[in-house]
Amino acid sequence: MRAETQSPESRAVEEGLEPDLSVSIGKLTLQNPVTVASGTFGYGVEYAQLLDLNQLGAVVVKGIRLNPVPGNPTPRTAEVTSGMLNAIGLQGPGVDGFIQKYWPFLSTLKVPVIINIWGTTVEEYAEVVRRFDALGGVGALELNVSCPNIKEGGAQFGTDCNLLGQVVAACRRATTLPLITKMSPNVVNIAPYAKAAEDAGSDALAVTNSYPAMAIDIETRRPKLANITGGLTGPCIKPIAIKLVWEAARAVKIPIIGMGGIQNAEDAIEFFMAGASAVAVGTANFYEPQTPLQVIAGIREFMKRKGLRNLSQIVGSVQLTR
Amino acid sequence: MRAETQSPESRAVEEGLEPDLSVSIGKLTLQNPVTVASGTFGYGVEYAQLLDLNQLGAVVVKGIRLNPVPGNPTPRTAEVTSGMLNAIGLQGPGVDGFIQKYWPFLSTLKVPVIINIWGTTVEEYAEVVRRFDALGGVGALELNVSCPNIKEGGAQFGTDCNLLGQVVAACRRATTLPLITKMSPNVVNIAPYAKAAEDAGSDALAVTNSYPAMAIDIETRRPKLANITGGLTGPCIKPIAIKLVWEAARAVKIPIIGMGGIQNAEDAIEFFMAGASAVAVGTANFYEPQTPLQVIAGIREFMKRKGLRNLSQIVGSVQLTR
Amino acid sequence: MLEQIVQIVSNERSTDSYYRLVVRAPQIAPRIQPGQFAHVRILPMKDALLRRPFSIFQVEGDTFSILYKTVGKGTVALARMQSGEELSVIAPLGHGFTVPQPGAETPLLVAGGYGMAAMYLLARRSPQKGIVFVGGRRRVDILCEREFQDLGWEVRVTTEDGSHGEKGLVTQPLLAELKSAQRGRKLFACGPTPMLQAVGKIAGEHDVPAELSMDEHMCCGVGVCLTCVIRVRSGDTWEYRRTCTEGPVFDARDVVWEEAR
Amino acid sequence: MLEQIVQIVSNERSTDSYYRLVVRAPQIAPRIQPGQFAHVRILPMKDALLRRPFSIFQVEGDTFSILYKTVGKGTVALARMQSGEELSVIAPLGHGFTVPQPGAETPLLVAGGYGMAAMYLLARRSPQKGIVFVGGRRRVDILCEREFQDLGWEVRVTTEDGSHGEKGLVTQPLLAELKSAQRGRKLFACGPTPMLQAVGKIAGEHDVPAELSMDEHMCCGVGVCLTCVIRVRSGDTWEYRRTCTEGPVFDARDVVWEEAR
Ligand SMILES: Cc1cc2nc3c(=O)[nH]c(=O)nc-3n(C[C@H](O)[C@H](O)[C@H](O)COP(=O)(O)OP(=O)(O)OC[C@H]3O[C@@H](n4cnc5c(N)ncnc54)[C@H](O)[C@@H]3O)c2cc1C
Ligand SMILES: Cc1cc2nc3c(=O)[nH]c(=O)nc-3n(C[C@H](O)[C@H](O)[C@H](O)COP(=O)(O)OP(=O)(O)OC[C@H]3O[C@@H](n4cnc5c(N)ncnc54)[C@H](O)[C@@H]3O)c2cc1C
Ligand SMILES: Cc1cc2nc3c(=O)[nH]c(=O)nc-3n(C[C@H](O)[C@H](O)[C@H](O)COP(=O)(O)O)c2cc1C
Ligand SMILES: Cc1cc2nc3c(=O)[nH]c(=O)nc-3n(C[C@H](O)[C@H](O)[C@H](O)COP(=O)(O)O)c2cc1C
Ligand code: FES
Ligand code: FES
Repeated sequence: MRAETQSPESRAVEEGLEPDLSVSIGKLTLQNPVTVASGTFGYGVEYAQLLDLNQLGAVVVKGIRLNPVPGNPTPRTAEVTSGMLNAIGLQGPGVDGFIQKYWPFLSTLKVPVIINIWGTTVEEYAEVVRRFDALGGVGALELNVSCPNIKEGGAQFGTDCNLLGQVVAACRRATTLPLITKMSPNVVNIAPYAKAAEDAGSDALAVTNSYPAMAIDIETRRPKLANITGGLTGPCIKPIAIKLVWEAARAVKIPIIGMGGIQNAEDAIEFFMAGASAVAVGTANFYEPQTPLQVIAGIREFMKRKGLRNLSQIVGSVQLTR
Repeated sequence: MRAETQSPESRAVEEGLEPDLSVSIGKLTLQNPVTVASGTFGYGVEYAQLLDLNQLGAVVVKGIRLNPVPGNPTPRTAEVTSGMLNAIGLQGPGVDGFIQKYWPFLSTLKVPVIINIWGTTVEEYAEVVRRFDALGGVGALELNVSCPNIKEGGAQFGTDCNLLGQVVAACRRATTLPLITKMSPNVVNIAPYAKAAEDAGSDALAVTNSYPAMAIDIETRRPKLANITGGLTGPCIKPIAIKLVWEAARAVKIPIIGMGGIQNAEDAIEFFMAGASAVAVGTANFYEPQTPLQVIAGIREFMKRKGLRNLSQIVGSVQLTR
Repeated sequence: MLEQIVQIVSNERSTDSYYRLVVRAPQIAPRIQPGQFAHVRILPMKDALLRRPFSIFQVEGDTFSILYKTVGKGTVALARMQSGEELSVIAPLGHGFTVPQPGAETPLLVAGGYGMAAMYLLARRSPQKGIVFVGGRRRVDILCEREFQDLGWEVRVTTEDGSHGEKGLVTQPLLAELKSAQRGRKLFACGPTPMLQAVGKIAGEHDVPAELSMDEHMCCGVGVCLTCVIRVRSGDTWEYRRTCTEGPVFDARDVVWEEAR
Repeated sequence: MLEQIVQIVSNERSTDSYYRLVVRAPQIAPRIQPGQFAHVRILPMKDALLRRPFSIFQVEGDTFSILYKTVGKGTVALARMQSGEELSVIAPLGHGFTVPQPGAETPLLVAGGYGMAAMYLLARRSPQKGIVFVGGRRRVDILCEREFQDLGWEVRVTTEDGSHGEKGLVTQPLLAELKSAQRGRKLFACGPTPMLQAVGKIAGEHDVPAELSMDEHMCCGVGVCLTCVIRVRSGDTWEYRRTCTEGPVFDARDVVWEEAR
């Protein structure tokens, strides 16, 4: 955390009034465990008018690769029962565009900025990592190896243990910044993938990305997305994400950032109990931009009600015996 | 179809008034494409008081193995956003118990009865098939190789192409009854599994079973299911199921029975357009037992409104070019 | 068993978080037996799909009513509904209580919280009067005391905080009563699972017959999903039986108690 | 841009399937520019989560209103809401129309269906009066004719079925008008995409400036999700720009039309 001054919260914690919400992701300390999901929070600046970004655990930006990416044709999103589909196609300004347009604002934030990156080759991943390592001031890098919406790159790395290990290892060699590997949900068993990322030097896992899915407009007979298929997100996928977090947490020792359908503090706490050390709010930002702040407040309230002082008293605390 | 007499519908079709809803699954002809999902309709008799079973395309019963199965401890189901989790553990009376308790009623139905079966070894599958082959009067057998809620058997066969082929081939040798293979959604790519089932002699595929998932009660810190994890079903999984049907339909020539979250005729038609020749209503039976009949009526209305005479004009008709 | 769209006649707060809902259901009402339940689809629930089971509390002409406590999204959504609005109901469901016949044992009804709802219809239909033992946490959890008295039944109240009746658990006055005379009594109980287990134990120890209405989570309510099972004695072992169809009322001797959750 | 919980002042059917909703939003109302929109969260929608975008139709004191057509679950749920109920609104959003300044070109407004909503505020704020060309399928699709006349604007109506005004498409009288005198005119259009495309083409052919309010599906409404993009000229190629932030109003010369969906 780049905050030098003590926040009101941490003072209250010392006085014994407030639970301690801080959490560590590798060598990075977050003032609270609530971040936002890449691609649902733009580059931070867009939401700055609606909420105080410095209250978040971290700001996570939309996926960046080396060069600018036009993204997919429209329609790019569609609403489905208790969720949505998206196939944005990782539209983005590339590393240079990002640094020029968005870094001046992001670098003024008091909370860590996590940059979500991707590439189409192992070498491209490593190159993007090197560029952000050189930039200075970056909180952590999140390796997106699980986007279902681009033909090359993305999901292929997330569903092949060997490739996954290679990508993470190459990025590891390229930086000392904390590395977070963003896992694909589209695997029979997440454990070996989680292990592969850990073994290759990842400091944390982000679980989970969107789930491959599809919707058809029956009047026009057209897929609701121009890309035909897309990623399912929102409350509808929460039970799938909870299971993935639980399984990943049992497979590795590194912290997990849980996400998938979080709408309120109760959802976040469910992720903690399943084994997540931090969470990210994604789709809910679109319909309720205050969600991350509401989640932080709700976690604090829950901890007070239960007399809990530290998040570690909740993380992974699901009781399996009856 | 065991109905010798002509139904009012088929007469109306001949007179050119009504669209033809009939569909073939192997050598089995269904009067309409709307069946029910195994495990959500008991043994038929329970719903007989609430709806006329003879109006369905077929009745599909709860999974049966050779011997009686006690099932899992409770709680066995939990409500989640736009869906539910279940881990019933395939409680059932075994082949003999089924034949004794439920066959006398089921054998009086005018519509085909499809029996969902499972085993823990390839040989057990084949043996159950032989028993039902010998019974006579069975409409088709559905091979459940994808139940996520039992330790042995079930999903292991559905997520290993080789084992899947062996099970289907063994069952194929054991009967000339139509065989439907019930696919697991928990695979990176369904196409090779679909192909394996087809190549081994399956007459049709049922896509899809429930998706592995989990929920935790944050007040008690206990999983909401005694089995810890369970299968996610209901409207929340529809976009996942649609994609699986679409991919499976492109991989095989045999018909597909689509299911996953169907609540109304629009949902069913979406499955047809994705490539399903028939559909099954599952979780919706629990909250609205009239759903299958409402779906049949709605499909008929849609076809009339669009001037369609045959279901084949809809099946697989999604338009991929813009 | 029928499925019907029914209209709400009234839906009023009774005490604290308890409400009474009356619906018009001409085909269903005449068929209801004490201890049976209605499986209710509450459409205004957002993104929650399943029906909710409620014991049938009263039957009057072509209406029936339920007495419910707001505990979660379904009951809270139900409490917001108004007369004239519609619900889908599947009822009557389940295997209810054996209505005491003239000359049979004196019925002792034991109820906790909303368990009183199922008891009332039993008392009303029973030609033989008896005693109702009713317990709750606080005064507001004691429902229908007056209604039972109006039927000519004796009511013995206990509250855990002592704010009404005797202080303590409902089993205390029950034990006292059984000690005074065990023979010729039969217990009928409905309430939270720990209470049912305690009543079952007492019935066994005093060798009096008891019928318990089990409170299990349900999904379909009609016997197809196998959600609602409890362990029931079968020879020298047990088997799972469905509370929604073989129950909710079981003979206490048949119930195999699992460890408390 | 502000997020606020606002109260419904009134929500009334206007004609056929068109409704007018007025909400009290003291912080938002004074900031609204013509062509901007409000992103509305309609809580009674069952299992549908996303906000719905609506052009701002009128601003009066501390209230603003929208004019909407019921087409799907969101608008149908909205139409059932009553005064006193609450909505969450993010507004004002987007880059609106350039309000004609005294001495600038005469504004010709072209609107189809609910496109009239965005036009009204523009006409009201424009110091210069002009002509409104309004088209629809049937008489009921012609909205606010009177309101524009009351502002002193001329209104030329077309309907496809001829039930009101001239029979045909809105572009017919527009073309006629442009033929009479092209210079000193500027087009402003809001309506269905094919209409916008036709207006853009006419503007190009007659070399008159035109501002088009694009109707794209939206998700976040504030520029973060990249759902709502259209192709906009950039040098000798194009790039995707967001209708929710860089639009919804674009200069017609900049829009690169994709094939009709
Ligand atoms: C046979 C039977 C009779 C009942 N009679 C009454 C009655 O007369 N009055 C009354 O107030 N309540 C009664 N209940 C309990 C009532 O069904 C629950 O309080 C209600 O389902 C809670 O729903 P909810 O959405 O408010 O709570 P939530 O906690 O949001 O419900 C979540 C899920 O858990 C289930 N559930 C939660 N609590 C219970 C419970 N105690 N028993 C069964 N399922 C539960 C719900 O059905 C739902 O599927 C009865 C239950 C059974 C099984
Ligand atoms: C900038 C802008 C201004 C608008 N102004 C108005 C207005 O003043 N009056 C009015 O009646 N309508 C207006 N619309 C269209 C309005 O947003 C849609 O009619 C509405 O979202 C439909 O929601 P629904 O739930 O009823 O329909 P559904 O079809 O159930 O909606 C499903 C999804 O599609 C989206 N959608 C459906 N139709 C449209 C559409 N035409 N444009 C954008 N998204 C759509 C919805 O937002 C939702 O995400 C405007 C749209 C935009 C982009
Ligand atoms: C519109 C949209 C865009 C997304 N873009 C990215 C992205 O660029 N990189 C990435 O790793 N994940 C991306 N995701 C996935 C989210 O970060 C998150 O993993 C997923 O949405 C699950 O969380 P949710 O259900 O809370 O939305 C995107 C999701 C959505 C809905
Ligand atoms: C309670 C329950 C029990 C089920 N039991 C079986 C079963 O015995 N055999 C089987 O193949 N599928 C079983 N299924 C899966 C369903 O047949 C179906 O594939 C799944 O529920 C998806 O459809 P739906 O979303 O419409 O429910 C069961 C599902 C539920 C909810
Ligand atoms: S609730 Fe479905 S079997 Fe009892
Ligand atoms: S709607 Fe999200 S960027 Fe425009």
